Amino acid sequence: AEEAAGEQGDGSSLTVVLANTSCVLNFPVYSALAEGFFEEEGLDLQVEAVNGSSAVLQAMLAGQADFGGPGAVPVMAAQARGEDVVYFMNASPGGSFFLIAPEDSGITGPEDLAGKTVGVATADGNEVVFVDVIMDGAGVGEDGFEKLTVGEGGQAVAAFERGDIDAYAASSDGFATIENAGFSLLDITPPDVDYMFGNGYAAPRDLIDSEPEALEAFGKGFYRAVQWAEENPDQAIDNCAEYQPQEVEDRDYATRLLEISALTRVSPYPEDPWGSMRAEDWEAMLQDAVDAGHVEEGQVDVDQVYTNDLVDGFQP
Amino acid sequence: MSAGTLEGTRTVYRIEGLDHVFDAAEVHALQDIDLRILQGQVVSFIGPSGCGKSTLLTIMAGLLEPSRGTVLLNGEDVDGPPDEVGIMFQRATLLPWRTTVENVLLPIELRHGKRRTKAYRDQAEDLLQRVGLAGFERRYPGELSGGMAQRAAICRMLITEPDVLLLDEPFGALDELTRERMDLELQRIAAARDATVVLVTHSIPEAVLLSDRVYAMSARPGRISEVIDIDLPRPRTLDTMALPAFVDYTGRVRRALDRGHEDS
Amino acid sequence: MSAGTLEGTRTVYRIEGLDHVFDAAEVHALQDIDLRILQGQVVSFIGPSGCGKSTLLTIMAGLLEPSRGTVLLNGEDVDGPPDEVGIMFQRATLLPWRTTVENVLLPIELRHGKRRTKAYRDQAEDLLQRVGLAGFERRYPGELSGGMAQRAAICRMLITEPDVLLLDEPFGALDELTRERMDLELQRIAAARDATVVLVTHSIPEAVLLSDRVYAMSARPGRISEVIDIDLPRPRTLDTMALPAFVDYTGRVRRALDRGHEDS
Amino acid sequence: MALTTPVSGREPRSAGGRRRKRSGLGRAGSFLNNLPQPIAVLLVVIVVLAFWQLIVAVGGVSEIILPPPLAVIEEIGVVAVQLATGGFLLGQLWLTIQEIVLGFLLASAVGFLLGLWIGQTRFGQRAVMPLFVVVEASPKIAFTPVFIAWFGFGISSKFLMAAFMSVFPVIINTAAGMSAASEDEVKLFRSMRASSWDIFWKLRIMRALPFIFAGLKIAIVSAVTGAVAAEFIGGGVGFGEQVRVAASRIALDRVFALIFYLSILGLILFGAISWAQRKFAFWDVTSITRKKEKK
Amino acid sequence: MALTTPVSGREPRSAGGRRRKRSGLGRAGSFLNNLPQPIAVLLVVIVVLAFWQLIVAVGGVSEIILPPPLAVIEEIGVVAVQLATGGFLLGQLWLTIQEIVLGFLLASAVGFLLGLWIGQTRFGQRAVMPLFVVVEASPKIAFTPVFIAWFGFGISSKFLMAAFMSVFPVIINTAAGMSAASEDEVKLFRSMRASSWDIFWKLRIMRALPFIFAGLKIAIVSAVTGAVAAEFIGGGVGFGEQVRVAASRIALDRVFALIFYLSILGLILFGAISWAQRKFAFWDVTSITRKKEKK
Ligand SMILES: Nc1ncnc2c1ncn2[C@@H]1O[C@H](COP(=O)(O)OP(=O)(O)OP(=O)(O)O)[C@@H](O)[C@H]1O
Ligand SMILES: Nc1ncnc2c1ncn2[C@@H]1O[C@H](COP(=O)(O)OP(=O)(O)OP(=O)(O)O)[C@@H](O)[C@H]1O
Ligand SMILES: [Mg+2]
Ligand SMILES: [Mg+2]
Repeated sequence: AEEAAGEQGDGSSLTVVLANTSCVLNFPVYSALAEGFFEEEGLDLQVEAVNGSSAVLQAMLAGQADFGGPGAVPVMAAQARGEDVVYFMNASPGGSFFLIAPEDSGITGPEDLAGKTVGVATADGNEVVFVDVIMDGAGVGEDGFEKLTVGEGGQAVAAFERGDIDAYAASSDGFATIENAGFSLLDITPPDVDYMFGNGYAAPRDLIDSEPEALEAFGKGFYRAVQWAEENPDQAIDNCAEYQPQEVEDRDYATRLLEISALTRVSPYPEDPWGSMRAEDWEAMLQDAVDAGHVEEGQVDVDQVYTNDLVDGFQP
Repeated sequence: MSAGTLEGTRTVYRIEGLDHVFDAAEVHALQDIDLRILQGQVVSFIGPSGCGKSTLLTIMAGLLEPSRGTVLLNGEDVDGPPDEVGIMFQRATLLPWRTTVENVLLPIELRHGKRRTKAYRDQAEDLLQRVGLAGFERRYPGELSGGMAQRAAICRMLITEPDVLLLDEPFGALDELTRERMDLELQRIAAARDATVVLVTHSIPEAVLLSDRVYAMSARPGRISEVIDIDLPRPRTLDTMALPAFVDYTGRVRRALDRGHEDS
Repeated sequence: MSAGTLEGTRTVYRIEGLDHVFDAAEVHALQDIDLRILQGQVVSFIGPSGCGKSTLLTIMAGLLEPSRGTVLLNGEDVDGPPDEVGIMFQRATLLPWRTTVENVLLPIELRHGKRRTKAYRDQAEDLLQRVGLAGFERRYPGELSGGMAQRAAICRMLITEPDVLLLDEPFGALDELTRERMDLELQRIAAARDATVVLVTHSIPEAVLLSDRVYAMSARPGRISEVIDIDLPRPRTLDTMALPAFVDYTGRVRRALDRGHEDS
Repeated sequence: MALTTPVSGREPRSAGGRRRKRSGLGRAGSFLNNLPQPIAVLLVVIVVLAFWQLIVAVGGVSEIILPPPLAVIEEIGVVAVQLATGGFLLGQLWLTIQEIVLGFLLASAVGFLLGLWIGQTRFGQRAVMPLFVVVEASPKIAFTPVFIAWFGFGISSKFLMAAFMSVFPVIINTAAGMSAASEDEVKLFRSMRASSWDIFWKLRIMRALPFIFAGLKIAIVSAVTGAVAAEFIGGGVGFGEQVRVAASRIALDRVFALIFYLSILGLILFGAISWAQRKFAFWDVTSITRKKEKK
Repeated sequence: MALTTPVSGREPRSAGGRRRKRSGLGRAGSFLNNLPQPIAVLLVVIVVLAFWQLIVAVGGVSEIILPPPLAVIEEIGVVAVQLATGGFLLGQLWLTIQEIVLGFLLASAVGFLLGLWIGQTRFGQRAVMPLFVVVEASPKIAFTPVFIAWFGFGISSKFLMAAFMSVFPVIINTAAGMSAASEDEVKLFRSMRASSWDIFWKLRIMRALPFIFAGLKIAIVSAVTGAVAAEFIGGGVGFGEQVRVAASRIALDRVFALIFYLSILGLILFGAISWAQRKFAFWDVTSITRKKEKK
């Protein structure tokens, strides 16, 4: 393991583990690497990728990586199990999910979904909370619509094709994928779910205490890459060609994926500094997690689960 | 059906110009075999080990196609195991998952199906008793001695009452007394049904005691070297063995066998 | 090592009060067997099929533990296959993945390892030739006839030059001439090495020709019913069989066997 | 240890025969071998748990990676209560059981027939077998969407996936078993003018049974994982989905507890096959065993 | 059809013997059986492709769920170019090959040893076997993160997963093979004072070979899917990850093309095992075949 990485030299060598293996979705990391932003900030970064937040946390806690990019709920779950993992950077304040419906279906908002079927990837994942909150906000109660677990990507397409679902709670790649499959989609996500921000980065508290500069360097490089990519989207995609050439082989798909993932970084609170989080959002998400049974009441203290201490260091 | 006749009897087997070579091993197992076996006859093949006796029987049973020559059974080409023939192999080959009596009933079950097999059970037990296996009906083959397995295999062949019996050293694993008893039993059964018997044996007295004709074979390539007709009164008994003619015949067969050995 | 002596010779096997019951089948296979076999002796067991001959040999070979009684070999308890014993079973059991000569060399390979086995190859081929299997060294067992397989099995036993030979119907699948030849060969080999031979046979002449002593057995339960000492000059030849004493002995053995049959 | 204490089916008649020079290991082996089964199993379980606890304690492994045995046992209890009270989980388990059983039955039937074909014909061996290998070597999980597109989100698509994922061992083993009958035996049957049908059912199949059962044992266990994997990916229903949910919230003790029940299910089904094997291929197991059973 | 034209290893000596009453089906079978292998394989491929095209055309299945054969063949060409020019995919394929081979070797070795233990001891059969069944019946894929947590992101975690997922068939089949030697044969060896070691190596193993090879054939193919699945879930490297990436953008023609290469890889490895089987267990296949080979 990269144990040595964290302790070496001037404390600027770390391994990060990403929660999915898509290069485009993680373009800030890969572009910052390619453009040398991390290096300039004095950070020698190793990048690894696995599938899913649990695997990220497991890899981190086993010492295979120093920090990583899990979702907020799994981090709360980890804390509930006594692991002191702390969220230190919000990388997708706009949230990770989109409620989408085919453009020609006539569905233009969650209200139209009364009596219809909404597809979700898993029976008990965060999308379920996401859908429930939206439908609640639209005045359609739990009994007013059906939820069907269909899985991801191809299965969602199959579900649309079979007419089994009318709308789908998609992740950004799911969104792009279904579009890429020839469906014109409408994003009908209402603002009710603004508090549900998407994946960011978390680290064991020890690391945050011992190497704040390195993590700040990471955030800074990351943010620089985000801004850089807005000007140079093509190059961001080119950078990915090196890591994951297949993903960007279909240029339209990659471009669309980049566009959609940009949406996840549109913060509902433009006034807040980049990378920061709000306590009330955490509270709301904690409440959802408790309601869903992911953690038990009182197991997690919102003050402990995240920190904005490093946020200043992220700003250019 | 051109049933040939000789001395007024039907020809059962007619073999002409039969040759067999095991291709892969390039063993010339049989050469120029010509013979004719009549209805109700008992003939024996005797000859050195490896001279092709089992191969010949296998061909006669329609289990192996000869390289050359014709094998006619009741005037018809043998090109598969014929209905009227029962064969007993040199190795008993009982199925380990069937009891002794179930092994004996196997050919019945194969012919008439499981249901109708039950009707033959008494007959099978009767046969087993006649060969001295009473009480072993429900034993599995692993619990039988070598000779017992062989006797069970004989019962298995007899249960279908075939017209032609092909026997490859049926009594090889039996002691002389049991063997003689079995010989007489075989003669009785064959005579009662006017069955034709073709016997491979290593015992000269057995060959003489049972046969109307003894074919002595020699090896490499296996061929018939001598034919000895045994003209002894029937039914033959153990007393037959005391006749001077019997002793004379055994001497002749022995000498023929001797010559077969020298040839090879 | 309490080597008993009788007429100045060492006792090789001493069996006392031996009983064997196959538990599961509840077959009383052997009862009250007592015997003593001397160094260099040839003894035969003869008896009806199923009387326990194979079982007795298996026990003597240390492959089966008797239900009761003691079996001493050279004064020591037999509780596993002893080094000095070679056994040949009723069924040849050649391994299909080894050529004939490789099958013969198996015991050597098991003793001395593969490397040193090469040195025995000539010896193995020599043995095969002596039993008439020259030219079949590289054939696989499936290509051998029944008698050929049996002869190969004999070679396999002889290759280790054991002091004590246990033979279960070694020549059952051979014709009489080959058999007699093999009998004499066996006598020669045993005499040359002063080896002790225990033979199960169904052939009365063979028993008389080879043995110093014949044990006649009767069945159910298997026991020794008679002991016949054969006092014929050695070495015995085919001419021995013409001696009046020989004919007399065969008569005695036959009658003993007869009684064994009646008993059971 | 293994080598000195064989209990396989065809040991010579020396059951209980004493032999010289038994090694110490051999003795230990025979001690273990003579334990009554419940105690032997218990022993293994205890050893495994102890080892597991040791890893957790000494290795300082996070609960999120390997939960301590006690926590898992506790969760097993919690799940047991839910199952016993007929809760949500019971319904999910029932779905999964249906998928497994249907999938296994289908795989057995199809695999058996294909195995026969492949084992008995040159065409099957040389032309069809490669096709199956190609299909089998593909990541079958990737076909889940196709199954779903065709068979919907219900249990059909899942049990078909389970069958798809467990059919191969049955094919391979059945095919291998087709050449287990000896030349002598086939000759015997042919001499009795047995139909191909009879040679097949009364000889080849009997001789192939040890192979077929080995295949079925692998298949039943693959059917469990196949059904669960299909639920994993194919979404929505069954115990597999529950495992996924628990994993997604890093409740590893729950994951292990659920897996425990799936495994027990697998074990029971496996036991059923083993039982059938002892019943139908009795002649293949130790004659000792058979005889004991008789009494 | 299958039943009337057996080609199995132990047919009686009547190679080529004419038999009466051969059914029409039998004739068709023998026609197929006598085709040269390349033509037979081609025939199967054509039938499969035609059937596939038919489904796509008639069934109106979306291209996203089942791409038309032609599109896949085109993609196979595209991938071939990438592989041939030593592109990115080649490196990924090489990684996957390493994982498969290492995983298979490990599974063979471990599975063989465990199979011996289980096949030869009562303790193994009754107490250890259940444990393996329990582990095997669990959704092994769920352990991928644990493997990564312990063995890192490199190929170690993946090849260990591949081994983990393919070890069971080897265990089961080896164990089943341990009772394949006959009583007579064991008695023979014991009479020759063969050591347990020799009885084992020169008899039991030889008789077990048909079983073991059947197990290895299943295992090599499982190793392919195991490695790919581990890459699927465990992320980051290898051909499996590429399949996932392609699948995630629903480039199904690409997915099928990649799977095609994985399958061909599986087929080659399977062929290697079959070759080894013919070499080391030659006595189990038709003597005809053996003899032909001799010439
Ligand atoms: N494994 C076994 N289980 C049960 N009974 C057995 C077993 N082996 C042999 N027997 C029985 O023991 C008795 C003696 O058998 P054995 O094989 O010793 O006879 P044998 O004298 O060698 O006969 P043969 O001359 O026919 O070979 C027989 O009644 C047989 O049924
Ligand atoms: N399948 C085979 N392949 C090659 N050669 C064979 C085959 N079967 C038999 N042979 C050879 O054919 C010859 C005759 O064999 P066969 O079995 O007919 O002899 P046999 O007269 O029955 O001998 P025995 O009295 O020893 O049983 C032998 O040389 C043998 O090696
Ligand atoms: Mg013969
Ligand atoms: Mg015997």
